[in-house]
Amino acid sequence: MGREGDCMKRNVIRIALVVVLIALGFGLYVLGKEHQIFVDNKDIVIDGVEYKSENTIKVVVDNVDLEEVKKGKRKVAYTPGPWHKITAVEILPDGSTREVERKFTLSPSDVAVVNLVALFEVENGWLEIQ
Amino acid sequence: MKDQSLTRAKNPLVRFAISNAVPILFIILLIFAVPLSGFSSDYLLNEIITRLGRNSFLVISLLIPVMAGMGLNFGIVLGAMAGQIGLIFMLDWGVVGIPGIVLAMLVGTPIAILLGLLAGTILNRAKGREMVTSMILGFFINGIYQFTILYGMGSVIPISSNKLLLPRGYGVRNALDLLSVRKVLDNMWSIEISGVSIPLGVFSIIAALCIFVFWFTRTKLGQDMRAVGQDMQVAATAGINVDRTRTLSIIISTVLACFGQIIFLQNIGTINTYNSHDQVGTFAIAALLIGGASVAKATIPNVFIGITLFHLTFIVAPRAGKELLGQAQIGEYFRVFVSYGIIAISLALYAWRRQVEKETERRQAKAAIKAAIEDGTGG
Amino acid sequence: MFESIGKLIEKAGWPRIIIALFLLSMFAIAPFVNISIGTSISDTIVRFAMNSVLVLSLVPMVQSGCGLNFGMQLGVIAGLIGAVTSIELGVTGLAGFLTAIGIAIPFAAILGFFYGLLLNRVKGDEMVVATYVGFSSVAFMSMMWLLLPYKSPNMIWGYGGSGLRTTISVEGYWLGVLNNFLSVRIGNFFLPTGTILFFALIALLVWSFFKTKLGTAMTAAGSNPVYAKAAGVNVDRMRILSVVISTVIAAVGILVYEQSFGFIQLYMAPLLMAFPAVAALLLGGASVSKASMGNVIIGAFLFQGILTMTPSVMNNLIKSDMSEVIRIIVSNGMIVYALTRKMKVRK
Amino acid sequence: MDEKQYLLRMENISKDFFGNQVLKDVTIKVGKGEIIGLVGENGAGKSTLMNILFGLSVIHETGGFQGKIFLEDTEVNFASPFEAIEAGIGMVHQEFILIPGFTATENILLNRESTNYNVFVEVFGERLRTLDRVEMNKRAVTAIEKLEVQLDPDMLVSEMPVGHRQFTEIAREMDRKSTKLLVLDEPTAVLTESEADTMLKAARKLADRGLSIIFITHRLSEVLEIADRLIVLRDGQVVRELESSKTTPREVASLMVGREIKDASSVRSKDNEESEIVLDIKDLWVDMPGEQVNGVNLQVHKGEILGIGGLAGQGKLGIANGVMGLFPAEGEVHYKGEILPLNNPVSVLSKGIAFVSEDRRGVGLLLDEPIDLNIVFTAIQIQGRFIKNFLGGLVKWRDDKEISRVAREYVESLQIKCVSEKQEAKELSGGNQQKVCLAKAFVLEPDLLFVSEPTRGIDVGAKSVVLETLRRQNREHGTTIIMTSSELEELRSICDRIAIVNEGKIFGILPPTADPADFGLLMLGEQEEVKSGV
Repeated sequence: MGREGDCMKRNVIRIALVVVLIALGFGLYVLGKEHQIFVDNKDIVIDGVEYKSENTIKVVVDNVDLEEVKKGKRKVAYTPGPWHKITAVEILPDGSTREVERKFTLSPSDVAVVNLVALFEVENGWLEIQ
Repeated sequence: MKDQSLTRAKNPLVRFAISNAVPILFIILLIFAVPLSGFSSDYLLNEIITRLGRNSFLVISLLIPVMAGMGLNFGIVLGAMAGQIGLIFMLDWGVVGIPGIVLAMLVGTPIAILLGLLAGTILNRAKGREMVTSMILGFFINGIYQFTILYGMGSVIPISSNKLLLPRGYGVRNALDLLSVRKVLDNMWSIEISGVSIPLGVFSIIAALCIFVFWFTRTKLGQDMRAVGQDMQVAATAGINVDRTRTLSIIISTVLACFGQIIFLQNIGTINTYNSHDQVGTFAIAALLIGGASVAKATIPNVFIGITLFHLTFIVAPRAGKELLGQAQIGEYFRVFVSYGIIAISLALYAWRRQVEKETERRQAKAAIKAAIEDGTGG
Repeated sequence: MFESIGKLIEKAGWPRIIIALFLLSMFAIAPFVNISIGTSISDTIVRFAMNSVLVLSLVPMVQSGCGLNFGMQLGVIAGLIGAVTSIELGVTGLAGFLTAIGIAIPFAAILGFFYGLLLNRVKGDEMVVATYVGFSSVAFMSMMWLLLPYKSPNMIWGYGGSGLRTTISVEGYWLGVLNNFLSVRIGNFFLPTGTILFFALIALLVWSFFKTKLGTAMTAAGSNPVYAKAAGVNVDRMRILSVVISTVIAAVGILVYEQSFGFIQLYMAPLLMAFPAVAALLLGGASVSKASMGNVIIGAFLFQGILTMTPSVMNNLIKSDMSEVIRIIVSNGMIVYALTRKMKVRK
Repeated sequence: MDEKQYLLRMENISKDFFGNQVLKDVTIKVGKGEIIGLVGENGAGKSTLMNILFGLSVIHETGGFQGKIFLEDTEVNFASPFEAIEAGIGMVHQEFILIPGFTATENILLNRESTNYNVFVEVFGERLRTLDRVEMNKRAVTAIEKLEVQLDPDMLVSEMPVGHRQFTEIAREMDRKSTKLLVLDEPTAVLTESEADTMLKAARKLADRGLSIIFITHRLSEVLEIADRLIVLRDGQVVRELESSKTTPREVASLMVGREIKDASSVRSKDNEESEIVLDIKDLWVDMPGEQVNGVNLQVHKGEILGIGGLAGQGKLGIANGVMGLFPAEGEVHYKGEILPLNNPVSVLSKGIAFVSEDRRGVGLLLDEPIDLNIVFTAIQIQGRFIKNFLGGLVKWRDDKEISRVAREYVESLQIKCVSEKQEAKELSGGNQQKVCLAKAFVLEPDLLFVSEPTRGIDVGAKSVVLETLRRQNREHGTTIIMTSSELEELRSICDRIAIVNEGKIFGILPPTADPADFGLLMLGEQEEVKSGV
């Protein structure tokens, strides 16, 4: 009598396991998907306001150290997963620095462009997703 | 029972020497070759550790079919191909790091199961010559694999990344870079002891596998496999489904080989799409045999001893060849010769020993009957 | 009617029919993709002729019950020794070719003898042992090619001054000595009469050998060893003899191949030589335990036909060379099929 | 005994294989705790009866059987041996069904191991349960204790003495709680005397505990000692049921063999006693698996037909095979006064001795070759006949024309039914294959001919042709024939003398006219009981 029940139970468990594995696969895909994150040190217009690129900025995206991004240049970081953190240190002409750290999330197929100038100046609009 | 005539040798030292002739021979060979090569012990130790991490999984995947009496499974190349397909998809999807490796394994597993099922079914039709059949089957499936990868991928099977595809638009390139997952398992958790880095992450995976194999021999299925391996007919009479048990052993072996190949390639860092799997079976089998295993009996210690000796030979042979004969190329050929030769010798010795044993058994049985009858008539 | 077709199919075996139909369709498509049938057939015949002796070399061992000779490389190696030695001696033309054969045969006979002794010790496991004996002998000879003191500048590496090259041209020595003998050339069509005659000669010798007392005994030893023993045949000796004959013919076979191909390929080149030959024989209808001259001819022709036709037709159809993949699938698929067929006598 | 008390009733069982009646209206009843001895010659139907009981596929594939089987008054008809075992019938075979590299415990519990649950079971199924070694050991010890024998549960079968292997087999049946009936098929055949004693005692104890046992054996004294009742089968019928306490070996033997010769005229009066001894075998030992010969002495007179009889597995077949050099042999054999080298088929054959093997398909024929080659092959190899010279002796080919001609001759004279002499041997029927084997021997023109089981598995018509051919060969060519057969009747109809082999030795030589009971007693190893001087 228990046999059929067992069998039923087992099938449920097996199907659940397959579902879990597929879900795991998808989760891994999201977790491990590598994104291209472009980092621009360029002029940008947001809401009609223009921000000028003036100084060299040191950038670290997640664990990838992009080092210095010169004025008017673009660099790219490859880094996996949905959650990202960008740290930028702007070297002001007087030698002093200012630093900003921001977090953002991406979905698996996203390619991100971060404007460093805007990163320092505005809350939204520094991140463009393609 | 297979090694009966050997265990009968009187002197325990002689007995030990005979039953471990192959490893001992290699140790002697290495005693001469290692100093000749002039490599530092640090370098060698580093290399051995790397290679143990790289190859153990593949070699362990051979153990279960041996237990089920199907001999050395040359068909682990099927699993290796499944692993490579998993990696190709992983690359195409742009998944990196440890999630990438696990995803590649997840994708490879169903393919490995299907191939294992196929191999098991075919080997059940070729009882008594599993080894030669599994070897040729490996070549055959290699053809299908190449066909799929070279013509199917990018045309029927969706592959979008241009980095993978040949310029003509379909078919996968010859060499693929695995930079995105290179050594991620090795680096996951590794420590360095006096200049020798030890990839503890990989070793703990291997340890887990060893525990699994050990545990597996203690399950009902493991017991059934041992029974089938020793005597198919008796096992069938006891109600064990022989063919199914044999097929399961091949499936397990193929899936493990799939994982093994992924671990192997993440360490190497590149895939030769059309060649990486070619020698997987040969090298794994040669290593296992050098470790003292036979067609009918293989244990976990055989795996580690074998990999150490085999790869030490591999590392030092070219340099020793150069020092000795002035040509590194000789050493290259020597190691190929060693891997093929050791398989040839082990298989031949095994088959020969089996014949000799049959003969001895017959003689002993007769002597026993004669003695019994003489006792009877005497008394 | 249907029954007889069914019987025919059963007798020929599905793979053979599929492959024959495949080959036929290739020939049928050929004219539509601008491939001349004449050239195709001529190519097929040339390749058939150059490979036929190698395929033939398998027959004695199959007949004596030693199974498919996956260790054919031993014979090939003996042939290679003969080839490079004859070039070293600088003998050209037919004389050179005969010298090569003359040198190769004793080597092949000795190697074959020991190989036969080994195979007698591993009855039942001949094929897998043979494969690895073949492989390891190729690797061993690779070391030897580097070490043997050959001096002819045509054969050794330009730099370094020692060790044989991987590919050695036989041009100027005995390129095409058989192919061009009595050959017929009509436009694109070329018939290598000499090679075909040579194959016919060896095939005739083998065939007539199997008509002698010794040959009959060998067949019986393979067909039913116990019967043979009961009739006073020394089965082990028959098997060794068959291995020696197979190895010697393989040595001659590789020389025939080279005189047509134009190059001696050393080092790892002979590694997989046995598989296409085995596949061809099986394709011709042989089984693991029985083979005839007919199997050799049909098999070599079908197999080489496919190898010749697929690249050209496929190239024109899908602009891509599938021949290598098809070769792998057909040859190994054929062998797997043969291995999984039930054997009658085996217990 | 009351009807109700029978554990097993097999009623009116009949069975034929393709028209060949092997069991006719057989009824046997086994009471609870009773030991039944089942005796009969080879081919009497014992094994078929047991196969029916166990529901072997051979039975179902050949059209089932007639009659009914009741187990504890419920009608049963098992589709497979597994069902029979499930229902409580255990079988212990003559050849061990054990795994050599396993311990006694592992063998006793093979495929019935005690297991523990673990979580993997939910995914991968029951077979991933882990073995419970402690529990297994307990069960094995319990099973062994029931037998009351000494058996180490942790000993590997490959290291056990034969007797212990047998106990392991029985213990396996004992571990099944449900086992009510045990069938022991010649359990003592391979045991030494003391082992056999222990074995019999164990069986008795099991019976005392209420287990029923069907005991099949050729050792008459054993069965008389242990069984409560004896059932004698002959030609597929129960000839008699006997209380074992009220019978004698002689009675059983005569019941088993019990046929008067129908055709008395065929018994030949020729007296060969005075003629010279053509073959003299001294202390011959032959290692033929299953037909071991342990020191046979035998003298064969010129021109006689000597029969060798005995039960299967006792070594009668080993004699011919040993002399012919097909199995390793030791001893001294003189042929026409000269020493005949053993283990050397060529020298035996070239002395003019031929052999028709009992194993037609395995030894006698090249199944894939045509009839004509089959017939002349030995003659080509041994006598160099049927060889034609070409190019002045340079090329020596088979003379295919002559081979065909000779083959056609034999096809005609032996009435071999075939399309032509080129037909492959495997396509022929058993009887015709046998005729080809005979032709193969005759073409050698032998002075001495060994014929083993010439009529086994062939139809009645072919049988009489074969026997008549042998008789004619003996009469017309003066060929001495040594014929080995399991069919006593056949031996008595053609032979001048009949030697009976038991346990690898000649137990006696009788004239064909001797009392059938004497033959039976010799076959069963009851030498002392034989009356007509040996």
